[in-house]
Amino acid sequence: MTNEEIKAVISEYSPEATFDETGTWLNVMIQATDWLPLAEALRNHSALDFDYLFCLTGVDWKTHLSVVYHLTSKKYGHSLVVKAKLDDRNDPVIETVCGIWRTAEFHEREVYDLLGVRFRNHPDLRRLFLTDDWKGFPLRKDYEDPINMIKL
Amino acid sequence: MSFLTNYFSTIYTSVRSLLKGMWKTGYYFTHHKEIITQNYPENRDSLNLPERFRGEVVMTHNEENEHRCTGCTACELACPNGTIKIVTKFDITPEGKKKKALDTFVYHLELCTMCNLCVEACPTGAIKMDQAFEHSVYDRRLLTKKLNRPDSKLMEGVE
Amino acid sequence: MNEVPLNHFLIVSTALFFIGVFGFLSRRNLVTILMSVELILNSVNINFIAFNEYLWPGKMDGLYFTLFIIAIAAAEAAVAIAIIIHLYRHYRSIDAEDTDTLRF
Amino acid sequence: MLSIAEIANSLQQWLMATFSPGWATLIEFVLVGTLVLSFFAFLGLVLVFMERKVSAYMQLRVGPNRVGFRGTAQTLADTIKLVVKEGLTPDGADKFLFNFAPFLVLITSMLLMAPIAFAKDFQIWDINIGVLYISAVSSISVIGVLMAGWSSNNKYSLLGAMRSGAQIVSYELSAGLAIMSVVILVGSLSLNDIIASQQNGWWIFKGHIPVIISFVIYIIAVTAETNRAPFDLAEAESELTAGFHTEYSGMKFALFFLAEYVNIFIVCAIGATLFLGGWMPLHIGSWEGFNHIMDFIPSSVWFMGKTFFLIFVIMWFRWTFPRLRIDQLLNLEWKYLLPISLFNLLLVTFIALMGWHF
Amino acid sequence: MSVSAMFFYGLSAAVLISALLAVTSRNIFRSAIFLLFSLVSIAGIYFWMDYQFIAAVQTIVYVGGIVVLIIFSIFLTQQAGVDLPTPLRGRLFFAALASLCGFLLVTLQLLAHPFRKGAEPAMSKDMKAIGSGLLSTVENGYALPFELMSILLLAAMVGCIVIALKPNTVTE
Amino acid sequence: MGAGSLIVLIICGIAFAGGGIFLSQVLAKTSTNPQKGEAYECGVPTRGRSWIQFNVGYYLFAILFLIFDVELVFLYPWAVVVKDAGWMAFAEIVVFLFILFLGFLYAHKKGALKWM
Amino acid sequence: MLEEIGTTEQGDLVINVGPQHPSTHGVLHLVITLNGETIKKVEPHLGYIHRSIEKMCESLTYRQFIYSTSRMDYLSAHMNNHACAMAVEQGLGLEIPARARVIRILMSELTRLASHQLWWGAMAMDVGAITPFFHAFREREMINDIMEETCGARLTMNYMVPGGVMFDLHPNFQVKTKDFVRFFRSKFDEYDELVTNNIIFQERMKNVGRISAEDAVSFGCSGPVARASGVSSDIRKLAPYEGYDQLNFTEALETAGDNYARYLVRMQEMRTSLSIIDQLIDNIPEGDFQAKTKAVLKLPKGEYYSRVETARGDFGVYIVSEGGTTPYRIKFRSPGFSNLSALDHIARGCKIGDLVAIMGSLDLVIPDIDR
Amino acid sequence: MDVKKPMDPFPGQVHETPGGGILTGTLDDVINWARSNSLWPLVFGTSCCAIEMMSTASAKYDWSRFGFEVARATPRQADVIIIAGTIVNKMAPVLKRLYDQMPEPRYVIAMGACATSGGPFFYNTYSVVKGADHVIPVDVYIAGCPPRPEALLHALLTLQVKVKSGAPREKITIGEISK
Ligand code: SF4
Ligand code: SF4
Ligand code: SF4
Repeated sequence: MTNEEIKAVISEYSPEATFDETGTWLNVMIQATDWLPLAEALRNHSALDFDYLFCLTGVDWKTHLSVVYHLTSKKYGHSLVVKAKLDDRNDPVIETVCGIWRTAEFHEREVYDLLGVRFRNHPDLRRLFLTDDWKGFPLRKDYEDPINMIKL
Repeated sequence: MSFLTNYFSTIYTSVRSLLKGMWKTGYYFTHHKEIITQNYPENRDSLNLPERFRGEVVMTHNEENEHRCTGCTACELACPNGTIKIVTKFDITPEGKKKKALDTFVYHLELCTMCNLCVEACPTGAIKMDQAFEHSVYDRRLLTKKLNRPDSKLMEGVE
Repeated sequence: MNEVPLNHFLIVSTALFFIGVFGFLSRRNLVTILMSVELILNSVNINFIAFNEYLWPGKMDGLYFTLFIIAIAAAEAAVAIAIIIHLYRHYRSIDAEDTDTLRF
Repeated sequence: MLSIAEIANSLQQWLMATFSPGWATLIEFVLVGTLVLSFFAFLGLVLVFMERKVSAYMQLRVGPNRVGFRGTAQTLADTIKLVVKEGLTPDGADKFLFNFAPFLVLITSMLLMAPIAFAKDFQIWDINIGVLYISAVSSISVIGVLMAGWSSNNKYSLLGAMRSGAQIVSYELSAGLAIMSVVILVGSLSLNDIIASQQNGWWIFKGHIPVIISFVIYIIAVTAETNRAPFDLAEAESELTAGFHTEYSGMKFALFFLAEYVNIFIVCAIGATLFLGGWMPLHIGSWEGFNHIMDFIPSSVWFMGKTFFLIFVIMWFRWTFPRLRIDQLLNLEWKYLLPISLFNLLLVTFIALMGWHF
Repeated sequence: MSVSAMFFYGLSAAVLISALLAVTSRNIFRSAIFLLFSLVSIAGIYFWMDYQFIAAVQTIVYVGGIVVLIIFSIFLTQQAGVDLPTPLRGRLFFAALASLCGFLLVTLQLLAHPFRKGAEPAMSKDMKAIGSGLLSTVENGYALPFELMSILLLAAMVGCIVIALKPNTVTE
Repeated sequence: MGAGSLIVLIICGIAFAGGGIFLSQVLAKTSTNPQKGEAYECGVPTRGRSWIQFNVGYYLFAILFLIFDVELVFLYPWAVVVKDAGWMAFAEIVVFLFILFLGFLYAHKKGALKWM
Repeated sequence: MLEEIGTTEQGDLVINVGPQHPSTHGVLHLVITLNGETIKKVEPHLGYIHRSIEKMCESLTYRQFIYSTSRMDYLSAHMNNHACAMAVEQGLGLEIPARARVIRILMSELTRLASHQLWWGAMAMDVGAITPFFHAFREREMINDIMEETCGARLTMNYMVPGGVMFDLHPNFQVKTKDFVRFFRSKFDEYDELVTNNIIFQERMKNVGRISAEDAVSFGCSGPVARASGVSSDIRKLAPYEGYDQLNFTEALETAGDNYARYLVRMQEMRTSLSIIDQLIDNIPEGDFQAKTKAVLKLPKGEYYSRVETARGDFGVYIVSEGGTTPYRIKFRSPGFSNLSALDHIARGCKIGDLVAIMGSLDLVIPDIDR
Repeated sequence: MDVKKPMDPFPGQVHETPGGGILTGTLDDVINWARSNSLWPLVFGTSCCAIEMMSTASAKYDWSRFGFEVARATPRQADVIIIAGTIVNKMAPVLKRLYDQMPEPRYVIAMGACATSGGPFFYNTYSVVKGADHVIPVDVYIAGCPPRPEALLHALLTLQVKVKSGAPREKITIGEISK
């Protein structure tokens, strides 16, 4: 499926989505609130069939956060990058996609651990890498840790 | 009946596969020329490490106790984990001008990852990787080294 | 061996028997009850052997009886343990008190 | 020819002549005790060293070669180290049983030494139920393992103990049945009688295929009974860290270690006695000259040679095979070894009754 | 007292003491271990009496089999580290009283009763004799019980399997 | 030597183990710290108690073992005499083993020999 | 930590495997719930080797950060470095010389071989056979020698740099590699005899730890784990890089999805790697081994993602650049992370011994998962 | 007994039994000899250095020549922890616990830059322990990332020298070595 066709389908499900085609793959920018229906569509739409979530991560943009999903379809071989924007830096919340791609469970825990994004309805949202009593989210740009972190 | 044939053929194939494995280990047990062990402490003198092997960073000095380091700190900047600290001083050149020069080249061997980036970055080729690897010590403070030798000078003509 | 009179054997076996009885009566745990039963059986065995040795040395019936008792004890223990495990699965307890409503 | 038996006899006579009977017996006991103890310790050292060298050569290595002459003092160093290492008891352990378990295991393997004929006429005690005695005593050692595993208050130990319990008791059956096939042919349980019956050939040669099958089953079963790889589930290192002796350290661990190796020695000695003729030299039918030469080799050498060959085979297993899983292990016993050995027993009986063996 | 007799009394003491510990110990695993000691000591007594075969059988069956099985069942059914609840005082008292009385009664009887020692010459108890006695079908032979044994064992085996496997088919 | 050797051996065993442990108690240096006595479980604290009920899948094997063990005990005297006793003994044991084998087959059929 | 109760249900045993355990291949901590010996649940606890490489890389320049990636999946150090170098080159729009490409492929395949050899030995060790481990290391040491001569290190080479490779090949490289390939080929039978055909090994591996193709995709599995379930996931085929598309090789695929299939896939991959080396070793183009680059690299604002096929699967580097000399955000997509997430699913209902075999067949490298 | 500088004379050569094969040395000498020649390592590797540790065990380098090959999986039976790899804050209590659970005498080798000082992860990381000696006392440090197998052997031999000398850890300080 070409990028144009994918775009068309996506626009159907979330009309506010914007697109960016400069990189290798088609990028879709959406708001966090639109994510779950779109995700379901991406997975289940027979022409899209994005069944393989190979990368899930978050980026702290200082003003807001975004969660980035790299998807590909094993059947058709096309790939897509979805960037969901989370405006509230203090309490970023987005819907989980554990039920759609099971690998998301661990990836989301990682993003929660390091960036503090809460995934709603996640079955087991705990710290993954860091100890349970860890304060703060280290991959945020404003993270300070004078004890553990020696600045060069 | 097929149950019985099955039963016995399973036994046969299993025993065969096991015997084959034993044959192999038995072969090695009796063929000592296959042993590849090197005797490390004895072969210490004949141990030839490849010349590119990176064991530690050293600074080359010639017979007059001169090195090529100008104290430009390019290596310090290139090093990914702050292994190198260059302490500079100001020398008075014969012309009476003040000139920045190397005072101490502090090298934290305990931090170094042998990545070769400092050597690549050095514009004058003052440092290189050495093959020494026997760095065991009882106290880690001994691993912090000063690379330029005492009273060494900058080589003539190196800028 | 001949310095030890038969009575001493019998006293030992009696003592063992009543230790078994004591355990049987005082314990509530089925496994310990089983252990007491084993003790009782063993005291009987000692008797058999002692009688065989002292009273009928020309025969070996005491020996055979002991042999068969041991075998039966083993069979009994096996079944008993099977029952205990089964009861445990039902009642989550092997207390004799809890399981006296023994239904199968 | 100076044989061990003669030395022992003359020593005994001398003792009897010099001391009063009571003292003589006591001194004899003390002598036997020291002998057994030193043999025990020596056996441990040698077998551990042998294991390390065997494994090394199979793995393209040279193994210990620097401590003492060609590494021979390596195990000595290990032993001394273990003796002077702190032996701690975990707080949560059942202290009495925890400390008692190594004793039990060690005493059992000591007791197993009694009926073994080390050389011609050289035996601690020729029990007339020899073989039965061996099975009886060796069944105690499983309790030692269960005790050690349970009293450590450690989950790994517990799992290891359970496994080893199930495993040892299962394999005792086929070991017993394999032994029995030789008993049938000989008609006696005494190890001396069994050796004597192999005067003109070892059972493994005389007894046709059924005895060979018994022999194979015996080797497999005792490998499992001594918790050796590929049946080392009780201490499966990659699964249960160290199995039932996870919590043991220092000397207590050393005792387990020692007992394991001595047990290997014992089962191999029994195997050699039953199937390979014990200290009997290799005799071939009517080759008088050959037989004569064979007789010239001391009987203790024959015995040790056979035993160590079997030990080597068991070590060979260990360094070749992957470990079985617990259910496969029990399957092997109950689905293959046990039915086969039952059937084999009937075959042996048949052969014995028909007089088909040589 | 000769050394030999001392062994007997030592072994008897071991039997009784460990049996007593086995029935009174509140740690059930230790109970099992004491039971083991008691049984082994009984085997020792047999050994001492030169009934080697029975001694070996005792060890094989009791130690190798029954005690192991008991230990397994302890693992399976018990919080093995937990001490058993103390038995009720009254119950304990009555049990002790009853057994003590019984013991005294029987002992008195025993001491009073004169046992006549058998006159026949002792028969050899080696394995051959035991074996032929066990297999002979004539008078005083035990062939029939021997065969019956197999039926008993079969019954026990079937029974165990039926009982122990039941929950698998019903619940769980 | 006679049965006395067993006593010697037992004493040897006790002496060996006891002597070794005693020696190590004397010679080994010790240290204490609060974590030392805890159970080792891969370097993290144990969860819950270690002495718990444990679903042993093997108890059926133990039961079967016990029964076969008894059978083995009966086989020993038989094995000693079978060569002299002749075909009669053979027949007896065939019957004996056959009956037991039935039980074995039953166990097999019921899946008792399968892992639980 | 929460004080949990040891038994969840009657007869259930909660047991820790790891962080220090011989078969977790590092410091994975698994909390497993057992019923008897049967596993009811496996809960991986990560982070015992979380070294915050991603955070660290945010303060390293584009030349510097590459070295830290060899410490993640240290068994595929070259491939990790390769992916990073490619991401940077992608940002710079750099065309790298043909010689450098070939060297990179050769090195990657050698690394894959070394990694698989180690896996083979460790796998055998996990199921209890110790000797194969030593045999595997014999071959691995040969590769290490080759690496050392050219790259200067045995394990963490830092050989790939943006624009090519750090040094030219050592003059001995071709001869030695050919020797090695010949030697290794002759040892394949031995591998089969010792392990593959061994009945105990087969019994331990077959029908254990099965994962279906759908689950493999859903769990994001990649590399041999996915391919053993029949999911084609070889990046060298799907998104060829560095000229893999000009090479003649097939993707190893199995369909059973069990331990044994994973084992066979890796064995097959070793053969594939050998054939790739065969194709290239005599045709190394002459020329530069490094493209000319500036001393200080600056990536234009944007996002770059590069993927390579490491020994464990699909390794991705996601760089967000704000135009500076250091990455703004960097994310490493490690194959082991996704493969691990399937562990609970795979291991339920198995025995403890199986768990060890499953972990061995998943070939986890924990620092790669934790980063 | 004076402590030799690790490099010269090379520690690997001292391997005779005390007293030239006859046990005439004092008890302490014998014990130290035994301890130094029977250092059983704990299987403890966290990351890359563990691979080099495996290489050291493998046939080519073969640490069994010195009797080190009895790698134990449980700290109860081990004598020396070879910290092969990075120690992070979450792992530190585990390491401490393992060390604590080892019976005396126990030794520690910090292998590689990470265990020595945090190495590559010294700066700008929030979760790495900057040197294992912050957690447990360390006897021998090896630099390198990763150190060659020979370097590990060298470290073990260096440790042997130390054990043989019988000097406790506290005594071997920087001052005494340089003397
Ligand atoms: S080799 Fe690397 S780590 Fe070491 S000093 Fe040079 S740049 Fe720094
Ligand atoms: S070593 Fe080279 S790069 Fe470093 S300060 Fe000296 S001249 Fe500059
Ligand atoms: S020192 Fe280097 S090789 Fe060793 S663990 Fe640390 S990063 Fe890895």
